[in-house]
Amino acid sequence: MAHEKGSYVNGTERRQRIIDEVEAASWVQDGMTIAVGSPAPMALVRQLIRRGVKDLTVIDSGLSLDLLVAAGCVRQAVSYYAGGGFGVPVAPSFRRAVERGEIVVWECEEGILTTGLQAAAQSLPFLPWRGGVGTSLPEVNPDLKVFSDPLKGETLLAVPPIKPDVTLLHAAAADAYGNVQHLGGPGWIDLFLQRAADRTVVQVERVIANEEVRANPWATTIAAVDAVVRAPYGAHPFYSRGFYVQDNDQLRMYVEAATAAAQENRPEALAYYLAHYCREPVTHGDYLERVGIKRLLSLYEY
Amino acid sequence: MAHEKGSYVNGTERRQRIIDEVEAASWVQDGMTIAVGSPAPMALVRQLIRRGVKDLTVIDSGLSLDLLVAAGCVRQAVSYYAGGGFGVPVAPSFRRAVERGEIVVWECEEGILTTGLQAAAQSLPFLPWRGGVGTSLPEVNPDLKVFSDPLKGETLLAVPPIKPDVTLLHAAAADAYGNVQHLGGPGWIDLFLQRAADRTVVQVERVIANEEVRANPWATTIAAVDAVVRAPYGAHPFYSRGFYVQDNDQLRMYVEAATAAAQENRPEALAYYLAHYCREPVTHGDYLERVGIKRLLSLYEY
Amino acid sequence: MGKCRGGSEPHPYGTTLFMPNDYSPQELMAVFLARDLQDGEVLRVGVAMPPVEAAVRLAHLMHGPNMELIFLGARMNVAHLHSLPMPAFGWDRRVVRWAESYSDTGHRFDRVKDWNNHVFFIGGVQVDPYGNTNLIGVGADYHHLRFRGPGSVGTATLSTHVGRYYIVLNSHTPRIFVERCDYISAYGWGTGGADARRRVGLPGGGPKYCVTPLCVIDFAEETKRMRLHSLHAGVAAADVQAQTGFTLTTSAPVPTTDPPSAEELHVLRTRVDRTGFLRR
Amino acid sequence: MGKCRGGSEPHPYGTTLFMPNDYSPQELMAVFLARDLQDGEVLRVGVAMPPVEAAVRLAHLMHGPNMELIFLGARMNVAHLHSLPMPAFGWDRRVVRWAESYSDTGHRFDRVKDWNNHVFFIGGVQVDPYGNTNLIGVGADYHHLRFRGPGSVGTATLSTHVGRYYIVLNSHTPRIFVERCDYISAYGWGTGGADARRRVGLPGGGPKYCVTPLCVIDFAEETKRMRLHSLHAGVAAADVQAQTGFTLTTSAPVPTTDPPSAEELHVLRTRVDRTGFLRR
Repeated sequence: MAHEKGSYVNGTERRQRIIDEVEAASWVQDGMTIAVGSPAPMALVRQLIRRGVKDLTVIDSGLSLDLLVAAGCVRQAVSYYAGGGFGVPVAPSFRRAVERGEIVVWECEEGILTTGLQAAAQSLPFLPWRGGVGTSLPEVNPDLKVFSDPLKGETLLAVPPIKPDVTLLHAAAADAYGNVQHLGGPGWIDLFLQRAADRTVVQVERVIANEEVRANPWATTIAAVDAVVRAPYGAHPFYSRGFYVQDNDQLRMYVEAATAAAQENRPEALAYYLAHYCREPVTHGDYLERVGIKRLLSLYEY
Repeated sequence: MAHEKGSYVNGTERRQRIIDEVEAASWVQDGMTIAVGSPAPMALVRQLIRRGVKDLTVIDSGLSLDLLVAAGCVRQAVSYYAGGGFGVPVAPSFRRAVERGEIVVWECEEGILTTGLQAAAQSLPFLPWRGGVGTSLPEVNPDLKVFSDPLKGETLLAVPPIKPDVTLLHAAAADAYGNVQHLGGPGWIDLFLQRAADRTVVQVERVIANEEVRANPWATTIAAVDAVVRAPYGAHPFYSRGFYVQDNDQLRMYVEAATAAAQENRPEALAYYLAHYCREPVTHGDYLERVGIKRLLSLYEY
Repeated sequence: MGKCRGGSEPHPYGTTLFMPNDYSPQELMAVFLARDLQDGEVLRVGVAMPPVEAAVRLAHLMHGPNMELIFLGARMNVAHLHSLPMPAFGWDRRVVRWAESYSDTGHRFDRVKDWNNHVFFIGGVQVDPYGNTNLIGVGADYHHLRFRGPGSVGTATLSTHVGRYYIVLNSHTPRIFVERCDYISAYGWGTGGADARRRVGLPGGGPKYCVTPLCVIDFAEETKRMRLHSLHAGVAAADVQAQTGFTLTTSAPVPTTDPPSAEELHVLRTRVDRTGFLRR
Repeated sequence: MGKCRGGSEPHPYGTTLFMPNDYSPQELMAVFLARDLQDGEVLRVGVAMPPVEAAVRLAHLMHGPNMELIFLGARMNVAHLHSLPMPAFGWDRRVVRWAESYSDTGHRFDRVKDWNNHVFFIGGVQVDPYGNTNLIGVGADYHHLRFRGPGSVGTATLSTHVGRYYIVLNSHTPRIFVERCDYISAYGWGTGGADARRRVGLPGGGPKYCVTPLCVIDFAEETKRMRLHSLHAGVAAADVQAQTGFTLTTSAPVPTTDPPSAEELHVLRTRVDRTGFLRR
């Protein structure tokens, strides 16, 4: 900000960081590396699918990863876990796409992934990790280099930085200035995903007053996030701690549809799911209308 | 725990972890490496001085480090900062002891120290850090080795594990099972000191009900600490966030006494301070009696 | 307690539903694991393993008042509760209501040096005679897998550092038990030998038992090769061998896996698995 | 604002106490630094630097509604408050009452990649012509120092990664400004040259200004050697050179450091330094 002698361009207000899900999703461009937190920020994920973003490298796990693969958004998956649930051990669209060579896996593991994210956050060209020594991981992922440590000569893996262009997260609450507060703990590796990323968007169940943040600053799990998206029920069909449990009916419907498409060459149900729940609703509100308020209210936690 | 077929040694209760400051201090033996948190857990520190523990390697900063040096407990200081305050830029006893070669400094810096603590906590033989490249730190501390990273060939420091035998901390509250909750944030690098240590003792202003912990599990900053010591006003003459501010009168008295001993060869006031406040009081309660309830109550935060 | 032997007489739990000889294989797996868990241990529970979900709860209630359970990043001791019901769906996030702290505060793996008393439970799409496990996939060519597995989860790190772990499988087939894993995602005893882990610098204690619906397998002291430890009631050694893709060492006669006691079944069915998840 | 020029006429702040020509060197240092801080920057404030304590508050109130201040691990934006009083004693922990979050949650240095818009302020017991600083001590033999310094604090890490930093000194003497530091605890511009930091792989932007009670010093573009930037009112270039242990580049005539405006003094004295800490 330029200023002249003894006078300032003053009086500007503190900048608010609330944007809508359509604008936030526009930060993601074809070919980028994105990270998707846990629970998955589905209001944002559905916008990516709706826009038909392509060739993403996606750091994600489970069924949100599977949905992005099913929708054709993914070129490479950085994943330590792609389980299916509902009796399906492997996420069906992911499994088929990998087996057919349609997507590439950057094979890793939770400790290795968080180590690489930490290296990115700390501007280091690598960080060492012991978990994975002795396994096939450095063979199937040549970016993981086995090396001898410079002090003791122990065998370790050198993990390169893993740096998302954009990280997308879901949380309970944030104020307008990007101070995020979770309920029931932040999801899994979300804080690593945020630290490592160039930019992070957090969608929240509630936007709260800045004074509410100041009343309990320790509860602020992420400070000064780049953008906040107001998205009540935004993690649906997944859970949001303190608000609702996951919608097993819709998830089972998805897993069955994706399994039919992947294993039985019956793509119709999956195509319907993608169209009805992801591509046709223009906004998150449109999506919620399709799910219906009665279904949503039935998902209260207790 | 041994058990026989179909029958268990059952019915034991969950073990409580509250001990007194005398027992806790007895965990520290001559020659050990200890870490002292921020604010310094003075009830425990004074017990170490009272017992005349010797030859410690002490990871600490500021005036609590200075007091331990003045009392003759220290052989080596692992310190990134030994300021004096009250117009004295360097802690006086520390300064004199180093200049005379009576104690050794393991020269480091905050980023390097936390990196070494992290290496210990993660069972790694080293961790890399960039801060310190280009400085004299690896020259004056040969344990810090300059090396080329195995992926990109960048120049970094290899920091060895720094592993306290015992870490001593002060916090606002803990339950009887060692769930610690701070107020106003945990001190500086305390969480690193705890993670790296073999054992950790936390002295607290209040012992709270386990139910109070469960009401806000995110506020639990350290889980399952090895021992909890009940020590109201236990950080005095330092502050305890949420309870009292530091006692500048007593600290100034100490700094002046230590300066007179170090710079002017007048050790009487320092000897009095050590005897009156550290060696003669048998328990923390005895110390508080000497300070006086009126003085203590005058230190309320607001 | 010592007085609960079950049998045909009326026992203290007031119903014959809990007869020790009336239990499912999954219940037996849960009870076997629960007995082997020690008070004071920290139990890290993953996903989609109902016998493990039950075992840690049962052990905590029966003899582990100082155990800590870690579910979904929430760390808890809930020995004071009467019941620890199994979740409706493996990973119901409401389990965090029991938390005393969270381990997923952005530094989940920052204290691996303290994992000596941590225990975890691993599955696999392939398991070899030395307890190496594969969650990556099946097929000689990594770039054209015949079966893509779910991925390594945190097993490479956990198996490296925990004091010991258990391989727990929901089925026992020659497709799972193979002479050689196509890929290893968690290193158990490598190519064998008591020093197999020390040789590659892994500090943790490695796999102790492999528990399946048919039997319990351990690892021979010298070779660390799989050995039949006990057979579940009604299962013959030949049955197990037929379902295993490599030769299992056996010391005849192989004992029968200790059945659940009446007390164990009572606690399991009334205070843990109240909806009969393990009996389906 | 643009209308607050001070001078002899009655000005909008209603008292002649805030005459722009009636200020202390420490106040001038604070105002100089405040003007150079940009809205949106994250300001990391250390200990025992009253002009810095004042500068960050002044900048935040006057033109930095999006600045973030980090005091003692507490991260805050307090532009909405009328006053940001200086603490009674440099490090009064009550400052955490302003926090919106804490950075000392056990991962203080986990986001150095985002420090490009972070600013910090460094002191030194020695400073050399290339802005390298020494907090370790004075004396050729490290094992027998003539003067043991306080230690490096976090300066090696901060100076490596922040977008830029300021060397701020409470006094200006030839003992501090030396041709060669006995030890370097924070690498500034090394042995000189615009690529001095890139050569050793340090991503941060290095020291921008050195501010003392006598003058402001910058670093010549090509050589990165210290150069007299401006002299505080009443100080001659020769005075500065006499107090500096090496030759300072000068471009005659050296300008005078811009004095505080009436508005700046007003805000500084009524809303920041209300007890006159900088005028003692």
